[in-house]
Amino acid sequence: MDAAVPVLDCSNLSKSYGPVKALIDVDFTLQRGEVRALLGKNGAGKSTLVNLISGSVQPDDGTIRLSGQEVHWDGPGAARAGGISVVHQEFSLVPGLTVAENITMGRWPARNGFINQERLQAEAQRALDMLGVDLPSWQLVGSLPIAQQQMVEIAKALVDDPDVLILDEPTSALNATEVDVLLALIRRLAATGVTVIYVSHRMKEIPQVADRMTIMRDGREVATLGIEEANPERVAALIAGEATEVEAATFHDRSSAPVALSVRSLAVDGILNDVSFDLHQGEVLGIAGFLGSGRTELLEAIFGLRHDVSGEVLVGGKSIRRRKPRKMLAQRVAMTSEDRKHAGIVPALGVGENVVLTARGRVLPKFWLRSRAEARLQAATIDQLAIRTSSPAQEVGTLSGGNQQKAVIGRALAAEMQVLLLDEPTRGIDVHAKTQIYGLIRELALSGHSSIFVSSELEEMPLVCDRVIVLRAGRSCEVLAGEQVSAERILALTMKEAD
Amino acid sequence: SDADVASDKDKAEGTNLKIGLIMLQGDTYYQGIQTGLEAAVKADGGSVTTGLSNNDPATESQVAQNMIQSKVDAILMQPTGGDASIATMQAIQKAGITLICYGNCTDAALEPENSSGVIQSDNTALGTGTGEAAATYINEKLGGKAKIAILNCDIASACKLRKAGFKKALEDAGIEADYVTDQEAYLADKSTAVTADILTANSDVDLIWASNEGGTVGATVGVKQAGSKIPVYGTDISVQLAEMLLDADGILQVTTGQDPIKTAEGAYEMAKKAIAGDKNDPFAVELPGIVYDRANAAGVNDFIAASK
Amino acid sequence: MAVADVEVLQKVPTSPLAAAFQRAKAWDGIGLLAVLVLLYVVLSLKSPYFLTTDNQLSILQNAAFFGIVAFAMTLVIVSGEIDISVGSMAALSSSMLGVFVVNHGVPMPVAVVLVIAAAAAIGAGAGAMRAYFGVPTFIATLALYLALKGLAQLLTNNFPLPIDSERFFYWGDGRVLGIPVPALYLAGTFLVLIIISKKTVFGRSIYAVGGNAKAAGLSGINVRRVKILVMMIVAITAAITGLLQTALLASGNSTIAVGLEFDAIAATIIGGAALSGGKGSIVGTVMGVLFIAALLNGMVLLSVNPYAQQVVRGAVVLAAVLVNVWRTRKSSLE
Amino acid sequence: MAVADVEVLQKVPTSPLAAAFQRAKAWDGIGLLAVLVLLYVVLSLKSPYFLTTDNQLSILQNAAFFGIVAFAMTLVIVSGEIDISVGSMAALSSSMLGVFVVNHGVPMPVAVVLVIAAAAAIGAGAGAMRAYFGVPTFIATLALYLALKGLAQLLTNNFPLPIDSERFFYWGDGRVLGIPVPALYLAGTFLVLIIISKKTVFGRSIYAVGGNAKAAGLSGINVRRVKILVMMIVAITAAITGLLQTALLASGNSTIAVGLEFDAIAATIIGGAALSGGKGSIVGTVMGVLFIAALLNGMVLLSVNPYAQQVVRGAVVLAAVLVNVWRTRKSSLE
Ligand SMILES: Nc1ncnc2c1ncn2[C@@H]1O[C@H](COP(=O)(O)OP(=O)(O)OP(=O)(O)O)[C@@H](O)[C@H]1O
Ligand SMILES: Nc1ncnc2c1ncn2[C@@H]1O[C@H](COP(=O)(O)OP(=O)(O)OP(=O)(O)O)[C@@H](O)[C@H]1O
Ligand SMILES: [Mg+2]
Ligand SMILES: [Mg+2]
Repeated sequence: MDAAVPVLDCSNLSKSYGPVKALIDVDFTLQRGEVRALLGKNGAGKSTLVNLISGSVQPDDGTIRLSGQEVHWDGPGAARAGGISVVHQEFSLVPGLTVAENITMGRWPARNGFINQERLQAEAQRALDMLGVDLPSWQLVGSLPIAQQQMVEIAKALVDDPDVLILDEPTSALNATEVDVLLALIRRLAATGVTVIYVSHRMKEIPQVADRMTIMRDGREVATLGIEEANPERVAALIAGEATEVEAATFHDRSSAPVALSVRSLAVDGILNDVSFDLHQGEVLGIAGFLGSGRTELLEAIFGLRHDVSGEVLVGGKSIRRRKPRKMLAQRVAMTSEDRKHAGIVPALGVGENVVLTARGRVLPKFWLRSRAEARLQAATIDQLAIRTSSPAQEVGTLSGGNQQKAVIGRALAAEMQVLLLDEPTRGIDVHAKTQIYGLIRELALSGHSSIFVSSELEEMPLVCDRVIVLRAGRSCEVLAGEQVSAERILALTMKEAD
Repeated sequence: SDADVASDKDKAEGTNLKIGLIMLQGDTYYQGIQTGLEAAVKADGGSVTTGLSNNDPATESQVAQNMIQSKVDAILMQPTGGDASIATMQAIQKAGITLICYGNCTDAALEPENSSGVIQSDNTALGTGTGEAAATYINEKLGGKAKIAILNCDIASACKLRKAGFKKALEDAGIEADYVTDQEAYLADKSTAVTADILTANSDVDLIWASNEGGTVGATVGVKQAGSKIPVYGTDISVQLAEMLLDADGILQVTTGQDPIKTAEGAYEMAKKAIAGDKNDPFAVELPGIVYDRANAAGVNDFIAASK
Repeated sequence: MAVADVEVLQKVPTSPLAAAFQRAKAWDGIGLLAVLVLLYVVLSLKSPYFLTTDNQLSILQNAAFFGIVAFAMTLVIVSGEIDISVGSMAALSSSMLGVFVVNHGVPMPVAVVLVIAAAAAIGAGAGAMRAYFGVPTFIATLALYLALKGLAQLLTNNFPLPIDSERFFYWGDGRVLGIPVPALYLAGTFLVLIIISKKTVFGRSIYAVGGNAKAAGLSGINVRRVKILVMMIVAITAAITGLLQTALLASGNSTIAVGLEFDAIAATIIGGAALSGGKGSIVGTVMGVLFIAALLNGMVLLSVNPYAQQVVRGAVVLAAVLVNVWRTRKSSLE
Repeated sequence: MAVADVEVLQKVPTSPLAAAFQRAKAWDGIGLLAVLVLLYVVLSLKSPYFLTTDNQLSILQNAAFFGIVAFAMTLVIVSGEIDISVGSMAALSSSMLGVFVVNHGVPMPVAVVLVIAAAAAIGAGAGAMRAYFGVPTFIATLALYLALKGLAQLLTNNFPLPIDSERFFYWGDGRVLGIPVPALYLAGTFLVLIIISKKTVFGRSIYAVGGNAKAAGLSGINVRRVKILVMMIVAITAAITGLLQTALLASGNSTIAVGLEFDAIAATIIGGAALSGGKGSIVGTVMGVLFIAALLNGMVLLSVNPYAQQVVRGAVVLAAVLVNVWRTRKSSLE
């Protein structure tokens, strides 16, 4: 299309990990100043493509040209020197170093091995200015909130004026306002000629930022479209390989059903402040709020993971004092963490074992394992949740994100839990898997389970929740029910000035 | 080769024997035992298997087990302690293997039913040898009264005998001894630090007695380093200690050494006799210690010459 | 993440039989088994005494003196912890028994119970420090390593305390149907611990806690209790080892079991356990234990210089670990 | 998570000065400093000799024999690794020097260079095993712990080899302006390593690698090189310690430096470093070193029973770690 030499031109890139073909014959061309969205299910090969372009993994086959020159990176350092910077999907900050040291990490200005602190600070500051955020550059990164850490992460990619900036799911930890800031920044950078590759599962962001999109499936590039040709149904179909239907939940008014769990004047010093609500049987209650509005803390406070909580939690009308996880589980209340990898799965254990962890000693016998009963429960749960695994013995760490999340939820179901506290159950999983999780939560509601559903993706709320509570300034503010639940309303309310 | 089993003729004549040697640890003394034994056994066409107990009766028992399995004709063993090693010694005998106790055989290890022979330095005498020299010094220079610091190696039972011997020699000579401190220090580097600390806390110490080679080296170095002249009386001998005895700094005075080569040769002879079916008489042999004195440079030089 | 599975995901579901076969093929222990067999072949060729029944029984007896602890150490390492105080604990147990029986005339069975109870309490203490204060077990047991040894020496003044009880000696060097009693203990401990690790809720919890303590806690597993219990179990096995040694040597000794922690940890690691927790098996450790015991025995049979034995031991541990790492290698750094 | 942090978030300090002040207030070392001062006060009250210049210099000299290694060990632990072979490495270095100089007549300076080069190569080897094959340094150095010691004994046949060189002895027991040479080495190593750790790219990389190896690698830091280098540095300090001991004792010895790893690791941990990496400082380790050295000295000054000394040592290490954990405590399990 353009006569100019493309900034980045990949042809026939292939990469295998053992028997897995992570990337097959991918061609990928980018023009200067273009913003390209990269979409695909979990495991489609997005990160692998990013890794090849940014030099942290070597291709088995194929060539990469940068402004017409063929390049062979021998490591991420070389690629960065060549003008390619990446914000990785996983956090890549060092908590024990300062903001400035983190931003400039790997290219600390030095003479004879000695760091030039002044230049280091100046360079870091320049990157922060470029990003338009105000962060204390001498602060240890470990002491910053997650969202600010993400900003550091992006500043880190900007510090050496990249020609190509790659963002691998940069918004999964950001709230709506911060996402807007970031998207604006990307547009600004693109206008100055920087080329951006933007990997995301959040469909809503794509049209706001990208010029074109590339969709990947099973290691192949399946389509590259201009943003105007892309309607959501078509994109979803391309991603999933088959049309997927996302139907909104039919609203159930459960307000007359018995109360399963109620929260009275819950407060956590400095974070939550007088939160009260009731969760009825068979209800899915959404909790909406900014990132950092204390949603996770709320769930943790209910589940007994914090010791600095005042207020009351009642399960089935009975007040539960001195809460701790085991006590709450005994009341049939379970929680799944937003951090699936570090607090959800036990990666080295089989799917089956993961699923029965909570059930053991509760619905399964207390001391001896009963292998029959155990196998039956494992199989039933795997079956009920349609977890895709070769056998219950397959290590859960080797499953895709969506299936891992199902296993975590399955753990609560196998133990016959009635109330589920679900913190970001759809974080970082693909569209297809998300749909399945929505369906699962709705089904559970029909069978009498109650859930609290926390998500940063407001569009999900109307798809799953019967009712949504907006958390603002640590208080439970408005309640939306039924038809009132819409992404726009929720957004407006979360952003409303504190009274 | 090691599959070869000594024939009855070999056993009668004491040739081609397979001898197991169990030592406490590696140091100059045991090195002498090992070289002495290997030379003697090789001369008869036999072979030696060596094992270390590291002062641990449990390790000792395992090493002995393994030697029993390798069908040695005799085991020469320095027990970790008479009582601690008794079960191991009985196990060796029960397996039909000749056992000779060498080096330090106390308590049960001295019983004739527990071995076919005993040969050892008289550990008490090792202490007395140095003790007598120290007593002479105290009587002549200090008027019969002295504050004494001890560096012990009490983890080995032999050292306790040495200490008793040393104290007894002073007592017999009518010395009024005040043992101001008695610290564990038997490795050279640790003893150096301990000596420095002792000198700090007890600037009025009149002499130091150390109970083994490492302790003696450490005490001598420690005193020298503190810029002090306090005399050191030691135990054991090595080339380094011999050179310290000759050193002009005049710190190390006297040390009483064992004779590992004689011990090893004697033990081997006893083993041969027992294998051939003869009784060892006397059953227990005690070798005297050799006193090396700064005042007798010739004796010290002889040791150095013999070691090279 | 793992590779094989993605493929599997493509063509679900294979039959259970095929899956079992696949698992056997990928069994991590296979490399170690090969190494162990190789060692046996080499030693058999080199020494005619090696493969005799007597010698094999003797290997088993010697294996007992670190193997019993190694099995429990496996549970500790799987749970993500470590215990380097087991040698000192064994020495202290032996000393305590000596002091109780010889100095205070406590009846033997009572003394044995007291010693094991004390060890259990100390082990639980180290576990509690970890569970409640977050003191790493490496540090807590490093301190215990010194303190318990010192205590043993203090109690006995470093003198062996001869114990006079034929009945008791039997536990150290008696035989049942020709098999040395310590070897039976080894087998017994193996059975008990493998049943615990495979068939009980507690045993499976050890894997969950070591694999992801946070997830285990959220799933309602009592993480603290698991950590405390494994530390207690390993301390008890150390005490049992100390008591067996005492029976064998017929005296309470503060100088025994030097380096026990080395052999126990080495056997566990050779057996394929990962120091980072969550991974390891008692069956693997059995092979690690046999490997070390056969090696030590073989070197004496072959009259290897005792200093060179140390070198060989170090080199062989390293080699075995390399083989293991090689087989189960995921990705190295970067 | 920690409540304190949330507070910090609310009111992020607005100037570097305010931040520096906040950091000082929250300085992890403050607890340790208090404990150290307490120890000094107690010992001064108990023994009139403790606070004399001579005794303090003697403490420094003795501190050198594990402190030099402790400083390097801090870098190793910050990088997320460990080295438990340093004692054997020191013994091997001393033995090698003896063999080179005494048995082979190699000139002293050449011999010293050879010994240090050999140590560096072995250390780098352990680091490379970690970096390229993923063998945990705990395991690799556990193997080296045995193998190097065996090698030292094999080389010297466990004979001390008397070295005859007044010039050389100076390094062990000489004094400069009244200060013992080993203490100067201690100070020198401190200076070099603190500058490396605070002011150089390599030093900051150690923290980056220990804090988040993956991120460090992705930022272009050569993680492998960092791991290899820290293991090399600690091996070199172990060799230097061995050489200083050799100079002090005037002989090459395979029996020296037993337990060096214990003191070096204990000093580092007492100094506030975390075994999990990314956290620790050489300044903290200085306090840990002084703490242990003063304690050992004090116990001899007070003629504490040597067995009881071990118990005290273990208990005190534990206590110091508890104090540290208490102050920096985030959350225990669950
Ligand atoms: N280091 C690795 N070793 C083995 N397999 C890998 C590795 N990295 C990626 N893979 C596999 O390659 C395939 C592509 O993975 P990739 O991370 O590129 O997917 P993705 O599209 O980024 O997914 P996600 O949306 O979950 O981030 C997957 O099947 C994955 O399991
Ligand atoms: N590990 C932490 N360290 C410091 N502060 C934290 C930490 N976790 C959360 N916070 C702070 O606590 C407050 C509430 O955070 P919380 O994680 O509960 O928000 P959330 O609404 O659940 O958002 P998220 O989308 O991140 O889960 C915020 O100010 C946040 O920055
Ligand atoms: Mg990805
Ligand atoms: Mg949250």
